[in-house]
Amino acid sequence: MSTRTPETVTEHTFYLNLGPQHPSTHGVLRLFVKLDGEYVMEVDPIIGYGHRGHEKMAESHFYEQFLPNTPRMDYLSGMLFNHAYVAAVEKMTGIKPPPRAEYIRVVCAELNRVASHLMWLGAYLMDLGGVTPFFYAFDDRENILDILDRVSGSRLTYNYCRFGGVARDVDDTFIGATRDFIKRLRGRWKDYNNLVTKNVIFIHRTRDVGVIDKDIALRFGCTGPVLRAAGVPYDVRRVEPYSVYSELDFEIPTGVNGDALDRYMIRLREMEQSLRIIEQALDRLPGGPIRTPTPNKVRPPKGDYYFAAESARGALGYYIVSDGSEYPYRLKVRVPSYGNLQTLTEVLPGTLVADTICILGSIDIVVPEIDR
Amino acid sequence: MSLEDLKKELEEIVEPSSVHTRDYDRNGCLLEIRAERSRLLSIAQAARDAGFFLEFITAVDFTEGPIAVYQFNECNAVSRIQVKVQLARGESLPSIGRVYDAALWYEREVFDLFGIRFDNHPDLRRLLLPEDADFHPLLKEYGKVHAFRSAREIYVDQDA
Amino acid sequence: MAVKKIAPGPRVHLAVLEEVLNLCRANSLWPMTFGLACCAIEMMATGASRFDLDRFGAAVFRPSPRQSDLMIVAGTISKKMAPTIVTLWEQMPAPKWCMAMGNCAISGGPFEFEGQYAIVPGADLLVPVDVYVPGCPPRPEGLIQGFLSLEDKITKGEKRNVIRRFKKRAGRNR
Amino acid sequence: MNAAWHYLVGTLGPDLARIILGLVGILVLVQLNAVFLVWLERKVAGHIQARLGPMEVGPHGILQTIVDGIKLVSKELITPRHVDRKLFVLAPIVVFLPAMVGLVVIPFSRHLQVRDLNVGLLLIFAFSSFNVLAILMGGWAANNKYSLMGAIRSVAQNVAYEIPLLLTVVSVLLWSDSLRMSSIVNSQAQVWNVVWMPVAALIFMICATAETNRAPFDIPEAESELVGGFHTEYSGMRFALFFLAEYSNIFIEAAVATTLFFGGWRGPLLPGVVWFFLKTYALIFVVMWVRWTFPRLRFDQLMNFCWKILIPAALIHLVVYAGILELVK
Repeated sequence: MSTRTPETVTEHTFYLNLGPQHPSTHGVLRLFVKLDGEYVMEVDPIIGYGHRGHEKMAESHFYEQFLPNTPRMDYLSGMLFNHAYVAAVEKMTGIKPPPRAEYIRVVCAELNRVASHLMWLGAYLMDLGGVTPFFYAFDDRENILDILDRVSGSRLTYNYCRFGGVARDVDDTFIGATRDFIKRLRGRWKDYNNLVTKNVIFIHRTRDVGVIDKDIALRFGCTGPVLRAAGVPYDVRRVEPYSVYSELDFEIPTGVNGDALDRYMIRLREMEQSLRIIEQALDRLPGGPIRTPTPNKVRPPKGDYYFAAESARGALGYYIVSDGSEYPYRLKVRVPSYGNLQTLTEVLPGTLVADTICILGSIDIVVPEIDR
Repeated sequence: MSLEDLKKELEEIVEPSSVHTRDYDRNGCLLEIRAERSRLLSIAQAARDAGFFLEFITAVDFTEGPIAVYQFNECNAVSRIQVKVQLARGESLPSIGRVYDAALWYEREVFDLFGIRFDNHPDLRRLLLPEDADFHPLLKEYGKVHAFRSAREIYVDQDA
Repeated sequence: MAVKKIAPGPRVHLAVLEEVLNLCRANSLWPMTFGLACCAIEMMATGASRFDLDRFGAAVFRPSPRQSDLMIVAGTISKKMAPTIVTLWEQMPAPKWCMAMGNCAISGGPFEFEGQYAIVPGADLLVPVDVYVPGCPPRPEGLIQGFLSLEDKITKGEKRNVIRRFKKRAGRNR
Repeated sequence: MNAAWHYLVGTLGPDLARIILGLVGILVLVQLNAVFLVWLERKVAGHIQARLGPMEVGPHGILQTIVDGIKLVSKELITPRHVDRKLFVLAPIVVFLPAMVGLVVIPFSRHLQVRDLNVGLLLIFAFSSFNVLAILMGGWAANNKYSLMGAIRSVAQNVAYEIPLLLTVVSVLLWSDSLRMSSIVNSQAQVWNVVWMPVAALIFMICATAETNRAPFDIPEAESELVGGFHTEYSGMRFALFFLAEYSNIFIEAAVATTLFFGGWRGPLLPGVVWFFLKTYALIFVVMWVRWTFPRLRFDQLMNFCWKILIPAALIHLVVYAGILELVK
């Protein structure tokens, strides 16, 4: 635990700020690290540099006005956050979106999950010093952005879902482009494996590095690939199936010893599972309307509600307390990276500085998501 | 240790009347417990032994005083428990940092945004706002909010 | 804060030399890797293969402020981050420019509401901004247009940015 | 050309003329080569990463490095107050000197060599260890935690990788019996050393990459860990000197590798100089190719790799090769 008792400073330990502006802290996270030479003695992640006050904003905005905020919290899996918020409000108000809208939402959400994992792959390899995979991963990611841009109008911060359905319908070029993309990405696994997975330096840099086992994950409340790498198959899409995930079959890849290499392998396999989900969803895409008529200002009944979903980084949840008016009384977003980042205080002491960056990259955090 | 065993154990800690089962489809959680602040540590310990993990700690500000909301969940089955503690204005809470390490940051965040102090928390300082901030933003008096209600208006079905 | 002795301006002002130097400065803007939020991802996408910034000689993302001459404020500036931005700006060597990328850096963007306690509404309250690139996040093409307009600003006008118009391609640089 | 040469010899005497022409040649070569290599690196990196690299500045971005250079010249030289001023200013100069001296003894072709010392190879390796000294001075003087860590790492790395480098060179000397560079090239008249000693050539190339702090051994200026490594605090032309010194060192290591293992300027049809530059730039392309495909080694892995694998391999190779030589001679 990060106790800050000022004990006598032995001469060769010094404090280093892997500060808010650092090439590989994925945004504005500051790791206040106490170093003994190259070895990390104690780390105190200082966050808040990306805090924008989302929850305070929710209390003075309608439910509809909060929609654009959701993709800006975790801008790498914006569609997943958007989908979860809309599904939460629909559950509160009892609005039933048409099946076509549900399938479109699942397709776009899974595409966004693949894009988020690709972005992570590029950034993670760059943290380890290999620059080229970043460009290949971004090359594939641009295809997804084109597909989602065509239907939602934006590349990163998708405001595509509405209460009761989606904003625009999906046409054949979208479906055709998605199928081509799936074929193309499946062809690229061979390149990624040759360039990264079979790369001996990569394996040595990530095997048995930053081991997060079941007990640490339980104590810190980690979810997502970090928890699945420890061998626990916890995926909200499987445990609490929402939307149409119950009708689609996909596996939950789990790792064995929870080190950085396992987290890498899990994310690759998760991308493959997402492609399978997209294919099934596209095959079963029903016709019909894309949105049920809903009142302009949604007024959910009184009481508090919790809705859990699976974002690219773990279990995401919206805890909404409604007082019957069109403004949420309190809106708390349970964010997966919050618990994942905390494990650093337990896992990092004793590792080298190079490993610190490797572990930080392997748990895949997005800072404005943690700071909200 | 499934949900029923934990439920029985919790009923010994807290008198049975304050353990309400909630319908999952509407509220997203199966069990809701209205606990006293003194019972909190034992509830957390019971959940920890049952293999639950801490999903989040937050607070909701009401006219009588903030309600602290603790939520626990299990990995392999849907078994979400919410623990609500009604606090008077300015009252503090015992820290469950010893039981769940995740609680350390959640408690610091609740202190930062709501001003609720947690006693014997090893390192209670602001988490999100700059160190020299002197206000707690998520309190309803701060800034413009739509409404500032009492807990009884919202939790109509249970006796608040 | 190390107070820097500001050297007096150049006594001799050679117009032609100044023009050549500006031309070279315009065509090799080294930005600093400094992403705050969503716009950082679009900045990376601009540096990636499809919208390659390296074509304009500007994709050498220097990590340390000492070697970079363009600070792109990409994302929301929180009050906790403001002193860091000012320090970074002062650490950069002299001919330096600042580009406010995204609505948050221009005016607080989608997070500017009554009762906002956490963000600085606009980078120009902290550092002198040369080019504003609107968008939330701005598309990579928008960022590249920001780069080109900054280059034109440095060489004081489109016609004098001679190197980049080396190839007379029809219908370009309107 | 001939008249100018005779006029120069007439006035200054043959020896002095050769030195002056040689030194001027070296200065021009170092500058031109550094400019070309930086451009080549950005283009090679671009095409490896499925993008174009500099295109706008001149046809295919040829002027890009010159533009970068002029921009860096006109940048403000910040000397932070808390810095050890003398060392801080001296470091970039000291890092650039050995890059020049090494070119004096390299035989570009049969008679295109500034000074054919009989201890040529020794001179090159003696001066190439200056590089470490300069990086340490730069890192220490900058009084910045990141540059201090970068400097200490670079000392440990270069000291470690100097040993296997020299061991492989010794096995070449056994064959050529002299440190004179031209005699090394002559000893490879029939068959190039790389055919005889592929392992030595491989170890030499690995250590050369490590010596010049190129990925996957670029621990001292590891961008993702130590922000800027040892040149975090340097700005303007001082940083440019570090930058150019790195590329000149690569050129020297590649030139030495060509002379030692790939038969220097020997080649069937084309004149000697063309063969020499062809081989050197081929090796430099390989070094660049390696840089853009491998992630970075961790610091302790780097050390273990050198002390536990490279040095024993070089020693065994030396003993085995000496034995073979005994039988052959």
